[in-house]
Amino acid sequence: MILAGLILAEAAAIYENKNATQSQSYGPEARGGASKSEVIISDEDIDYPKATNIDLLLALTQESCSKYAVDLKENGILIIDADHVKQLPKGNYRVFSLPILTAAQDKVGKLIVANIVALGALVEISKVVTSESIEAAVLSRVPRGTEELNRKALTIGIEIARAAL
Amino acid sequence: MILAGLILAEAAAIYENKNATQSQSYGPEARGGASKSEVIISDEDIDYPKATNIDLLLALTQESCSKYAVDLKENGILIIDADHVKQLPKGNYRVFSLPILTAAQDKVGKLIVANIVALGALVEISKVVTSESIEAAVLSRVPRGTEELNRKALTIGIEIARAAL
Amino acid sequence: MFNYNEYLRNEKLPHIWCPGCGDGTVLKAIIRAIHNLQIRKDDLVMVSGIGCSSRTPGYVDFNTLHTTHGRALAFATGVKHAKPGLKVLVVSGDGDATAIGGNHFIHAARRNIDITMILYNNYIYGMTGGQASPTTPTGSFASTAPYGNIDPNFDICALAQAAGASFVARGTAYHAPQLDRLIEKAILNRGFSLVEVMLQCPIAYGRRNRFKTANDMLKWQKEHAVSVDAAAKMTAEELEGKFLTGVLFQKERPEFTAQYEHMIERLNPHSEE
Amino acid sequence: MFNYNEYLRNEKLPHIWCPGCGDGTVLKAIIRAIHNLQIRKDDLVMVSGIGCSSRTPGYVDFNTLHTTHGRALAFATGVKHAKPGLKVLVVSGDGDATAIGGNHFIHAARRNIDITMILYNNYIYGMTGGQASPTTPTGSFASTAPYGNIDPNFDICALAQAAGASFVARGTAYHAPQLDRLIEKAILNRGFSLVEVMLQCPIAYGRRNRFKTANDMLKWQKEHAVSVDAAAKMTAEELEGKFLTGVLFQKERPEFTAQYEHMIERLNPHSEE
Amino acid sequence: MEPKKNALFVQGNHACFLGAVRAGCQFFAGYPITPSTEIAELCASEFPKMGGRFIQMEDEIAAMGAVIGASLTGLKSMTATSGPGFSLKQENIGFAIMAEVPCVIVDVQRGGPSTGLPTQSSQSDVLQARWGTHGDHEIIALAPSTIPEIYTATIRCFNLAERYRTPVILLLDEIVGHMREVLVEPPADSIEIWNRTRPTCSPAEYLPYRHTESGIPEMADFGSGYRYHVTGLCHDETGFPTNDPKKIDRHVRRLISKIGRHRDEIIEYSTRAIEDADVVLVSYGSSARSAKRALDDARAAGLKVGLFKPMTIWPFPEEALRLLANRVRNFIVCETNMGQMKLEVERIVGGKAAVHLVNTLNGEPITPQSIVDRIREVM
Amino acid sequence: MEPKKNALFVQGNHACFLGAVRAGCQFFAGYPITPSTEIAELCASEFPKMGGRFIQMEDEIAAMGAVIGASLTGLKSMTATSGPGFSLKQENIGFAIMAEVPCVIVDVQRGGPSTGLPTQSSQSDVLQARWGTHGDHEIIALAPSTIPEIYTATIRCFNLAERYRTPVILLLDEIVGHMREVLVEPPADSIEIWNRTRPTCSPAEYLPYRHTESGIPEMADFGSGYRYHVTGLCHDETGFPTNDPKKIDRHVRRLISKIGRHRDEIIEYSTRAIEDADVVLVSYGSSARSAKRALDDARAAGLKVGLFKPMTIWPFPEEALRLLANRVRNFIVCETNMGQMKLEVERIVGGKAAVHLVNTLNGEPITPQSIVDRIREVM
Amino acid sequence: MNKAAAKKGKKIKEIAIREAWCKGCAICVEVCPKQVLVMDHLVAKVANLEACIVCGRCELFCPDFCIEVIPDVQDNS
Amino acid sequence: MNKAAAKKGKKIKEIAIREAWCKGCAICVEVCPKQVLVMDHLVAKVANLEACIVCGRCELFCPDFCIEVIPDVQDNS
Ligand SMILES: Cc1ncc(C[n+]2csc(CCOP(=O)(O)OP(=O)(O)O)c2C)c(N)n1
Ligand SMILES: Cc1ncc(C[n+]2csc(CCOP(=O)(O)OP(=O)(O)O)c2C)c(N)n1
Ligand code: SF4
Ligand code: SF4
Ligand code: SF4
Ligand code: SF4
Ligand code: SF4
Ligand code: SF4
Ligand SMILES: [Mg+2]
Ligand SMILES: [Mg+2]
Repeated sequence: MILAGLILAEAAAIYENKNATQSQSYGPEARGGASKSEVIISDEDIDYPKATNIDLLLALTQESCSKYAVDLKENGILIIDADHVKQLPKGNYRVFSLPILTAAQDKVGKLIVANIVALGALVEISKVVTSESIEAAVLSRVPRGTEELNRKALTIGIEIARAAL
Repeated sequence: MILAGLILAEAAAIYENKNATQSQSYGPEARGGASKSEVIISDEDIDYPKATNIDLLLALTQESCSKYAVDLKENGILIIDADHVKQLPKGNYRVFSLPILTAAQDKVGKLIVANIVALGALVEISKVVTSESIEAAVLSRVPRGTEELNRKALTIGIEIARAAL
Repeated sequence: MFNYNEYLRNEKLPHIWCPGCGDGTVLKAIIRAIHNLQIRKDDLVMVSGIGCSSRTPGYVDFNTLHTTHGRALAFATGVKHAKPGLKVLVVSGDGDATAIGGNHFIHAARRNIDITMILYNNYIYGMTGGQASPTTPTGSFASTAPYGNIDPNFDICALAQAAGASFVARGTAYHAPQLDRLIEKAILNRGFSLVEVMLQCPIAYGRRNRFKTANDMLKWQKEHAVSVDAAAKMTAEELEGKFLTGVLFQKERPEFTAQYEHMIERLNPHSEE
Repeated sequence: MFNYNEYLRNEKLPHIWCPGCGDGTVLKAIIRAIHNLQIRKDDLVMVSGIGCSSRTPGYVDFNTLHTTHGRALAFATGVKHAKPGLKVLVVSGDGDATAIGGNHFIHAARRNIDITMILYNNYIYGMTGGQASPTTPTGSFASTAPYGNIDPNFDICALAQAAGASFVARGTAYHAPQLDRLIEKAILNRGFSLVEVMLQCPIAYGRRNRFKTANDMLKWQKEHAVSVDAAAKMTAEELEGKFLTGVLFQKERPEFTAQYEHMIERLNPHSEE
Repeated sequence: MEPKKNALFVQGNHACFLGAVRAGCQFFAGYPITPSTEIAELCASEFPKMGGRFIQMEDEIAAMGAVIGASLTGLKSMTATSGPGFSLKQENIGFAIMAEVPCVIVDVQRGGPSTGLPTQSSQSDVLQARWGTHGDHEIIALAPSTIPEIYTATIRCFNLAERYRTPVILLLDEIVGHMREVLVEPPADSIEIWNRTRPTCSPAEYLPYRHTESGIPEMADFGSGYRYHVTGLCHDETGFPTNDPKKIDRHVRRLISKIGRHRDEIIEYSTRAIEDADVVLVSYGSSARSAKRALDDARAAGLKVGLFKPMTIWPFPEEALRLLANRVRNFIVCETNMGQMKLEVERIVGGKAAVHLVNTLNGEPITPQSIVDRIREVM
Repeated sequence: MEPKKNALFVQGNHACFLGAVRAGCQFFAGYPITPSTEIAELCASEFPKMGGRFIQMEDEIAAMGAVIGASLTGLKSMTATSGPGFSLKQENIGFAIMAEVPCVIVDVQRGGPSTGLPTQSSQSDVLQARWGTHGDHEIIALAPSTIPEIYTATIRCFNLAERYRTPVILLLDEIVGHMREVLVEPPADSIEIWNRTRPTCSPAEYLPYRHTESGIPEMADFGSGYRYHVTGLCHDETGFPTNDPKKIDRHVRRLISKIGRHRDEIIEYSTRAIEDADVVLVSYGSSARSAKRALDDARAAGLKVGLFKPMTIWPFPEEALRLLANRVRNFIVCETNMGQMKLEVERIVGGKAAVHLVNTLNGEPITPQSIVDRIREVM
Repeated sequence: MNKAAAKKGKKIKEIAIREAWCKGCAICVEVCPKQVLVMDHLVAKVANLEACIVCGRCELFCPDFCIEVIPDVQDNS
Repeated sequence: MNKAAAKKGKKIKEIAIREAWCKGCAICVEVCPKQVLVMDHLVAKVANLEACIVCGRCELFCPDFCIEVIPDVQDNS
């Protein structure tokens, strides 16, 4: 998910000239994967780099959903994976439960592009950047040769979000 | 010579209840031998541990004599080895040129006790401690089995000093 | 079939190791060995440095000491010398033991101090995310060797032997069933004993080096390990690219803390009276 | 007969070494070897750590670098990697190279980086006045081993070989006439080369260990050294207590900076155009 | 889509790497440690393409040694580490100071002491950077707060190292090291690059530790024909060890004063809204981000707050802060440590104003709100 | 000849060894370095006769590690070194702080930075002793001036280490380490010996890092039936690593405050003739000898001079000095370094008085005359 | 139960899998000589208990302490 | 002069001893096969120059750069 956060922030910062920062939290050391990616997008200077009162939370696992939902603000957007997050956190949120992982597996054919699918959905729901920006940002970050795959993942993400809107 | 300085200071401190300190200077590291041993004996507290205006200098080599004589005070006592120190430093000193090394070699039979011979001479000339104190101090510091040798060295030292007084 | 719980700090599990990581397999072999030798938990001190493998002591119910990176053997030497009655086990990674900790490694071996070292060799710095270690095979990929590692790698067992270790053995995670016996032998040897375990790090090493799964890596271990006995019957050509497993070296030599005790006795001949 | 002056910083002489110390003898052999190989003084960097032996660079008219205790090889690795055209010679003591510096020693050997190391082994920490080193023979006396050393000692050459050095040789101060040739061969080897020289420290080691004079210690060297050729014809019993001299090991292996250059070329295939 | 020109969206560690390249760095020796490892990884992958040289050493001590060795051959050299490795490098940092070998040491701070909090942030090596090695010495250390600042500060570290023949420390922290922001690399010709002064005299005349007017001797590359001696022992102008108390005194005083005498050129700091401020925040590194945000929030609430932000934390902008203390009654030092810089601020302010502290010790950044709260308290 | 009763004429390093033995030290691990080596040599020759254990390790890092390991088994443990070795030990000193392992580190200071002046004296590790290891931490350090003081201070170092579960630093310098004076060992029963508090609860209840009232948890010996975990990572009361910001905060603050809260018990200092003094000398270690002599000379010349001599330099006797500053106009810090303690004195005095410096940087002691000269200048 | 007993053709009672700790590495599936185990949604599952020969390999190899092989112990053992 | 020449029975002209640097270790005395050198007041001295066979050992072994063996070079060499 770090990559998705990074791409999102980059879309805002490089392709839309907004101010954006991205940061992440790790487990006990730098191994496997970082556990949380935070993106702040703003028209003003971003000084404090941690997201406190967050507008949108994307959580593909139950654990991360339960852990981080507390920081989501009243009426914030919560995007979750329909299959992996069953227990909704208490609070007043706009919840979008989408079959992200299943879509990645079944419709794109590769589970590892789930983050790009999620990104598509996120952008479609939040409109935080344009779909052109996100596509440009995705294509500039993914390994050469996987452009088509990722473009498709993005489109699928947008589609499943549209279906839920 | 470190040992001689140490014994002298110990004679004063332990056997005569005076205040005494002993310190030494080294070459570039702690190897072979330290180059200078300083002893301060006083009835008062000794705070500053370096000898500045010294009463007595014992120098068995030309090098040490030339190097350290500058710190000897006017009319101070300068004890030198007659065979190894040929060039006297300028200044107003009471000079005692004694055959210390030769005496150690020829009269005691061991060159390594030259420092004890020198010590005997020094005490005899300066009277800084009694001959009883210095003998007790020597005997408490030298390796077991060498007591007689060292006692003899001390006596020879006292004798050659007497001869020069 | 085997009750690990007795030796585990169960409340600390599941452990932090990644899916398929071999560290857990080795930990289990260590527990079995200690159980088989009936060592009292109070009498055992397990010491580690820093790394994924060095997290092992946190999970076992002994006196456990998780030190600084590379320094486990130095701390362990203090423990053993101060209280020779304790059994001291060091667990360490290839980086911890032979990169930053290489000096303590050869000196513990030289002194032949009675410490048993289990060295988890996964050919990589796991904890920090996949940098080359002194055992990363030449040509392999690591985050600090993105074009293939140009460094030659240590033969850790040969190094330990040359430095003076009195017991040197090698096992693999794939040969888990034999691993406890090797560790038992190492613990029984009075002196510095090394058990190098070749094991899989599917995340920091495997992913970069065309191993798709932990099972692929176990298979690699199976195919490249040759027991000393089997090797005796093989030609040099056949052995090319393989590594030996089993007890590679063992020789009785005076042990450090015992020598120190003798010295104490020598100096205090009547201390018993 | 030989003009050492050309290579010496004459104004720094006489050197600080004690009467009869073997360090001067080794220095002379190094100078002869460099002269014979006609290496330009500007192209040679001599690096040392801290110790009596490590004072050597101060006396020779090369690019000279007197680093921190034990770290000569680390600094030297930086010099060589940054400017591979330079010849890099490291001089070090047994303590400097194998106690505090042991890790850099095995890693320089592992990398097989083109550095020639002349290791002055006098079995003691000379500079600090006679503490035991990792090569102080078991049973010998040192200020920190007042009842006879209980530590086993390293076979430095075996250690270097196990770690990966491509050239390993041993000489003695007594065999000074052969020493320059050994050093020449070491310098000519492209890779990590070790020449261990057994030499006398009459002050910090000799005095404590019943050697009355430097000559007695040279005699000991003469009586205990056996050339590899001679050893080939001797029984294990006859070799008991002796040490081998000459070229003990040599094997061609890829050199670190050359490998790095290849990698650069690989990545910039058209850099010549 | 037209991407922003020359804009990169990069981590602080990446910006540090880019700054180093821009400054002319050609040598990196290191040992991996979180949260600094990305710098090494970038050097490993990019240097060989540019003719630079990377090496992963066996430990941090060796890495520091290799960096000094490489610099002596004339290459601009650096290493990067975090607290535990920074502790290990201290002895050889002292060597670089004594032997006057330019190099840059990056410390991406994490929580300590000891292994502490490997993946969380802190600024608790600030006084270690100043006093970590034994013996008397001066040091230069910079502590940037943003990704563009990291880029510029890295270049400046190399410039200062080269000009003053001294190791320079870049103090980052996990937050700025790992967060990403936009970096627009300035055009090459807009950046000044300083190089060490090499001797122009003949080799026979060369004195590697000459007492020049500026206090900084010329430095020759190993292998360039100027054969000289480098040692960590106290030495005289020739570079050879000396026991002469006068020469030693002169040498040590020059080492110290060569930094002190050029404070004006070395020191860099910025201020914000201090003109009419009743309370001035003093902050640096990632904490200065929280302070700036708190300032803006406080100003919006009508509170007269200013910010004093040193970029060079060593030497600290002492004069400037002292002047400010003539007027300002309250300073609040904001830092993620137990108040290390607060001690220095207290000393400088010398009783003329109250010095307060807002800090965290648990790896978390300071929240702007906690600063605003404190501002209200002291006002 | 009747020798003085129980009187020994010994070096400072020897007095340190004797003090350690008296305190109950049974373990020494070290690596030789001038001017500290005599301490190791004495342990090597005497410990085996007394059942204690000496080991010469491969380097200073290992020595520090071994000392910590030994202390965990319950033995009082120490090491001794000088500047370069002290730099190397810093990482593991941080571990001892974090894991709360009592031990004593002797640093016999010599001239620095780097290899510097191996056989000459200085006090230039004073701030390194305070800040040498990375991360936030408190430290206790003592700096005695005479041979009898070294004996007592060594015992006190062990006592403080044991009571506060923390490493304690004994800062000697080459002058006091190598000079000889008379030491009269006090009768055994006149010396108080403190031992670590061992748990009395059952092993199941044992919390090795419990937040006790005093702030200092009980410490069990390895092998005594209390099986627990020791780590350099931030941990909670159980000793296991935690990422909980609240627990981390609590832990780090306890580590720091356990020293701060007991300042009164820890801090020791002495004064001489301060009642009517116009000028007060602040000095410690060997320099305090020069200061005392200067004081006596100045008093003899009718100058009203006093001496403030901290024995515990960390934590510094801050309150006492601050009180003094209410009355005294001029302080002269006398130390053989660039003015390291002067910085702390300036901070404490907080502008209420002028703070001057008399120092040397070349390995030589300060002459009493130079202090007297300075007294006349500032008066 | 000791190894000897395992070899004596013991029967299986249960392969207990602590799902909460299972990380889905599939090592147990691979090492089982009788294909008793399968992966199911990234967690190991027993698919074919009857085939089990109580060899203990799955338990031995699981790096996560998830598997306990529980043989069917006869009363007279 | 090279070694081969030395072996060809060259004659000695002078054994130059830099007394100021001589530390009196007596190594030269010991290694000389012809007892050409002796110790005199802790400094090496030439006692029997005629016996010298120009083998160069004294020069080679002196650790203090004190000895230079100067052969008697014939004009036609
Ligand atoms: C002094 C110091 N340097 C570097 C690190 C960072 N570090 C932590 S673990 C590690 C390497 C781990 O590799 P290895 O020992 O092979 O263990 P693994 O994780 O592979 O089991 C490194 C470099 C550190 N913690 N301390
Ligand atoms: C970090 C550090 N530790 C210890 C020392 C003290 N020291 C200087 S030289 C030396 C040992 C020298 O022994 P060796 O390397 O064998 O050289 P030798 O003097 O025998 O030639 C030691 C321990 C030091 N200078 N620096
Ligand atoms: S990174 Fe590698 S060694 Fe570390 S836990 Fe993961 S798989 Fe195991
Ligand atoms: S102490 Fe030993 S090694 Fe050092 S100079 Fe003297 S004789 Fe040589
Ligand atoms: S005990 Fe053996 S046969 Fe039974 S499930 Fe496990 S591995 Fe398969
Ligand atoms: S081996 Fe263990 S962790 Fe892996 S899949 Fe099987 S039960 Fe799960
Ligand atoms: S050249 Fe040979 S024979 Fe002549 S003096 Fe020297 S050692 Fe003796
Ligand atoms: S070998 Fe050299 S130093 Fe030794 S006695 Fe002969 S001339 Fe003098
Ligand atoms: Mg590893
Ligand atoms: Mg040596």
